[in-house]
Amino acid sequence: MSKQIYFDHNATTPVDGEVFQAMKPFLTEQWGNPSSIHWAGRGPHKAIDEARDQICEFLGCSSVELVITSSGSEGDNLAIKGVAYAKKKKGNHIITTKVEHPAVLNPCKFLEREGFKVTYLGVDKDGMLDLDELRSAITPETTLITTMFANNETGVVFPIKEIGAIAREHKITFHTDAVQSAGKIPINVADLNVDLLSISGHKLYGPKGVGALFVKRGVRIVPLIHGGHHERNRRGGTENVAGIVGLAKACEVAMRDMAGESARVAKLRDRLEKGLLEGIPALRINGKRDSRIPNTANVAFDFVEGESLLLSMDMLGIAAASGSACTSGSLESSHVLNAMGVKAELTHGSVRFSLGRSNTEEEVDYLIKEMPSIVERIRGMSPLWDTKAQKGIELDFD
Amino acid sequence: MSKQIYFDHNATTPVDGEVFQAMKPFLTEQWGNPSSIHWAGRGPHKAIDEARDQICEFLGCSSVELVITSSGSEGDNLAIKGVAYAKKKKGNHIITTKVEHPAVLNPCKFLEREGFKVTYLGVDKDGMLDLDELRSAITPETTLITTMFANNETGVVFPIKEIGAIAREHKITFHTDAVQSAGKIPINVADLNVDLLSISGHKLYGPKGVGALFVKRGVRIVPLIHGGHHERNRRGGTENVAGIVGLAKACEVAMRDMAGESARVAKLRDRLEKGLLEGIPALRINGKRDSRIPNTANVAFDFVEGESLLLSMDMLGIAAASGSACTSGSLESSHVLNAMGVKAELTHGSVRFSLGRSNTEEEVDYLIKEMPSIVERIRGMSPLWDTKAQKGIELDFD
Amino acid sequence: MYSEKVMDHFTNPRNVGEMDDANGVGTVGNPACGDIMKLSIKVDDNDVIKEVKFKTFGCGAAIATSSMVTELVKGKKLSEAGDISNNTVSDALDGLPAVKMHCSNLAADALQAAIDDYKKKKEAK
Amino acid sequence: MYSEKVMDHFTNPRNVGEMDDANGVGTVGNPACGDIMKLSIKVDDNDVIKEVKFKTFGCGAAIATSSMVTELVKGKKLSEAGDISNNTVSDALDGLPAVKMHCSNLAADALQAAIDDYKKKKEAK
Ligand SMILES: Cc1ncc(COP(=O)(O)O)c(C=O)c1O
Ligand SMILES: Cc1ncc(COP(=O)(O)O)c(C=O)c1O
Repeated sequence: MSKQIYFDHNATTPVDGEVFQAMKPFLTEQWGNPSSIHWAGRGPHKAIDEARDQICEFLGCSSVELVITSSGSEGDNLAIKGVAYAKKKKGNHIITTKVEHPAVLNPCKFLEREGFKVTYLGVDKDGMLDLDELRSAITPETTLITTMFANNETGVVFPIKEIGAIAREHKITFHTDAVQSAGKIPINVADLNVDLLSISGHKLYGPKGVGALFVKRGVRIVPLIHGGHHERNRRGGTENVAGIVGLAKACEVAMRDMAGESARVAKLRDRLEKGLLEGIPALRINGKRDSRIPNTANVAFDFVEGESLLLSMDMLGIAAASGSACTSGSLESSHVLNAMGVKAELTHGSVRFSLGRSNTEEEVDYLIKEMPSIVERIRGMSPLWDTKAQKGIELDFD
Repeated sequence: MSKQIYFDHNATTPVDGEVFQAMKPFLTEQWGNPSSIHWAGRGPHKAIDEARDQICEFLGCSSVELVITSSGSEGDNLAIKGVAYAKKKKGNHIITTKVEHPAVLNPCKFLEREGFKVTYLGVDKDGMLDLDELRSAITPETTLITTMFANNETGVVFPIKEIGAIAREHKITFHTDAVQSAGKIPINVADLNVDLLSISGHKLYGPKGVGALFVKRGVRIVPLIHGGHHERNRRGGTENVAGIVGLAKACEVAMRDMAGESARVAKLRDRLEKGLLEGIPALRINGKRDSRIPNTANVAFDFVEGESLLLSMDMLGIAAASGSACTSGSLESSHVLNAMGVKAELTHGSVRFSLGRSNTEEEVDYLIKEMPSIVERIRGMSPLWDTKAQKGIELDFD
Repeated sequence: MYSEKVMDHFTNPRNVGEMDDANGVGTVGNPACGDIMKLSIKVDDNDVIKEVKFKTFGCGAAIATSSMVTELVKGKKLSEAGDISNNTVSDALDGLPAVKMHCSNLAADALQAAIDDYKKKKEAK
Repeated sequence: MYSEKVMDHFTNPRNVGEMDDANGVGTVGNPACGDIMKLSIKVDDNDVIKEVKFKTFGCGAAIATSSMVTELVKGKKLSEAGDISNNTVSDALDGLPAVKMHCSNLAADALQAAIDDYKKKKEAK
């Protein structure tokens, strides 16, 4: 395969060259345990102290408020179960949304099995939350609200600051899954009224296997991984030094480059959407267009199935995703698009293009040029598409 | 500092050069998400499939029985809480020992707060378990036995196969923390009567931030990290590809080199113990000498405090540990030595020498040469030591 | 993920389309699952399947199995064609990924539905 | 972990030992905590501490604080010496790690105990 065009940055990002260089010493000479008081521990110890400070600067918090995790999923689980258990005596009700990542939905479902009550708020056809609905879901038993910052499938950004204000007004702890916003739009916990916020290294050009959870001073969480005194007793286990250093470098690069890069990527994304809409009939954009992270376009190619599209694109070296990468192994249609009321046969034809640092205008133009014939070929095989009339067919079958 | 002699392999090990080389591609060009169906995902997907097979070969299990974790601590937590919750309806009693790592003890304490009952079995003065005591601790409510394979502080090896047989006889699930035995003595789950077994990458010349948990076919566990479909629904989160590949390579190297290396290291360890015992008065070896992993020597330097010793050794470039590295930031004396009935003022003077691949006879001889004067200097400052009589002083104070 | 044969049939699907003169049509699947197959057959007076066409909305596996079943069935007697199962199809494609075995492997079902349709129509005459 | 001053006092501790003619001795600490300090002072008739020695079982911080307190106190009047607190000692060492502040910083307490012992003996005379 000659061309390799990557439009799947929400699934994972390339490891930044600077990040790898920063990690390398800690996978070679500087392999010591940072808890060791002898020479082997000192370099790694200093390195993770500095790395923590860097990550805190990125988030806008102080270093006692940081818990290093192994992934976005772990951070979400630690936040949600951690707060639910810590506040069990105060109440047993949690509010979240139907469009969260499985790393939020599934801990919530687990807690339901353990006797907690969970409200899953719906979204409108643009994927947006209704704050009045949120307000009326609150009960005296509510101890935690967890809503994502930016949606991984559609890119839709929730009004975190406003949700946080509502939570604070009712003295409810507020967690947000910021895995998809970190590095794409500014996140500063001090401005956001959030109590907990999770990020993941590999979504912002850092390594896989590391993430971070901000836990506001005074917010108590029950650990997920009980063990040694690491992370101020909030997560046991020898620190993943190289991973932490890599995450810190990724945060540093993001802070340095984000403003310009986000504007550049937003322009490419808009060009991509415009080009596809102009070149292909029966096509829609999923998600509220004026409240999205800058890199994500969720495009509904009506009357075709997404995997067929992805396979055909892959043959040209174009990488994208249908639904979220995590669930692409499954056959369920997207719970996010379902919650937005997208018809089942159309959710399957929705493709997520998520752009990033490596992408160029040429790549976008190549996509715009190639997509129409790919879609035409697949639609041509579909019993749901009338090629002559260029529209859908209502089908009758058992 | 010129010399760097590392006698602290139980805290962490150097990353093997082959391991780093194996990981490198997955931190550079091969950064894709293994769940992606496009080109970027295929290399990483194949790599972790092969890596899993390698890790399974090391453990003697099949690939459906493997759950990748982020550390030994996570594996212990997943095993213990996972089984406790999965079998909650059958019973609420867990049996463990007083000498486990905090990554086992603290999940047990958490479960006690959640209403479970835990029996902590004691050990004798050699650190050994009494199997009759274990038998009589079993009740109809017992759902889980978790005892470590090799102790991180003393190296004492428990009779895992026998414990497993007892567990099996009573239809109790059996987990063992094999973090300190993996790579040092053969572990084959098929021979061991174990249902779950946890290991950690960085203790066997692999990277930090990755571990593995064997879960025997048919044993149900409730996940710790709920999320996507990863690890057969037993652990959500994008796979740490480089970490998994690194762990696999570490397993491969260990399998290849273990037999010869363990014999070599055991000889060095015995030389070290003999040399110290001959050169320094009032010195004892903690732990059953004929049932230990080959690399560990826990030496009680009576009437001195361990950190002073470590600092003095560090000035000569000799790295070792007092207590476990994880708790060396704390001032509590070793719970392991306490459980063995070692007097409090003596536990503080116990130093763990844990040997490994890099160590040579010259290094051991250097230690044997230097230790007597270090100990003499520290004892000379101690109000508990009579320098002239070369024995301890009973002290009277408030 | 997919075998070479699957990719071949996905890339160059055989017998795509519909027939104006089909005498048996079967449509199976479920839009919520993301797989719909429509199989049209033309059976001659000797109960031989002379022509077969498919249209499929679905993933790579769905398209490949559809294409494969048309190849397997062409020129076969109805009685032989009736023996073709979903397993026959996936075997002919050198296997399918485990997650695809149940949902996206409906081609033999579509064939069965088309044969049933043909028989029903014939009886009705 | 430790400041240079701590390491200096640990490596080259001042005034280690005991005195046959001490007229005040204080021993504080707890073997379970791993820190025991024994401080001996010789006070002259003008209430000036003429000599001071320590023996300490403990970590680097414990030894360094013991050593430092002997330096701080030597030649001081008892009244001045009584003002020396554990904080005075750790400040003089450019600080101690947080975990060491409480447990291993007993030197001023040992001094206080030695002064009390001296006073008690004097009264008893
Ligand atoms: C026996 C034992 N179990 C568990 C652990 C925890 O391993 P990790 O640091 O990889 O979480 C350790 C290491 O500190 C150990 O020695
Ligand atoms: C919104 C969101 N939350 C959580 C996660 C989980 O992150 P990780 O794969 O690092 O566990 C992802 C990524 O898949 C995500 O997009």
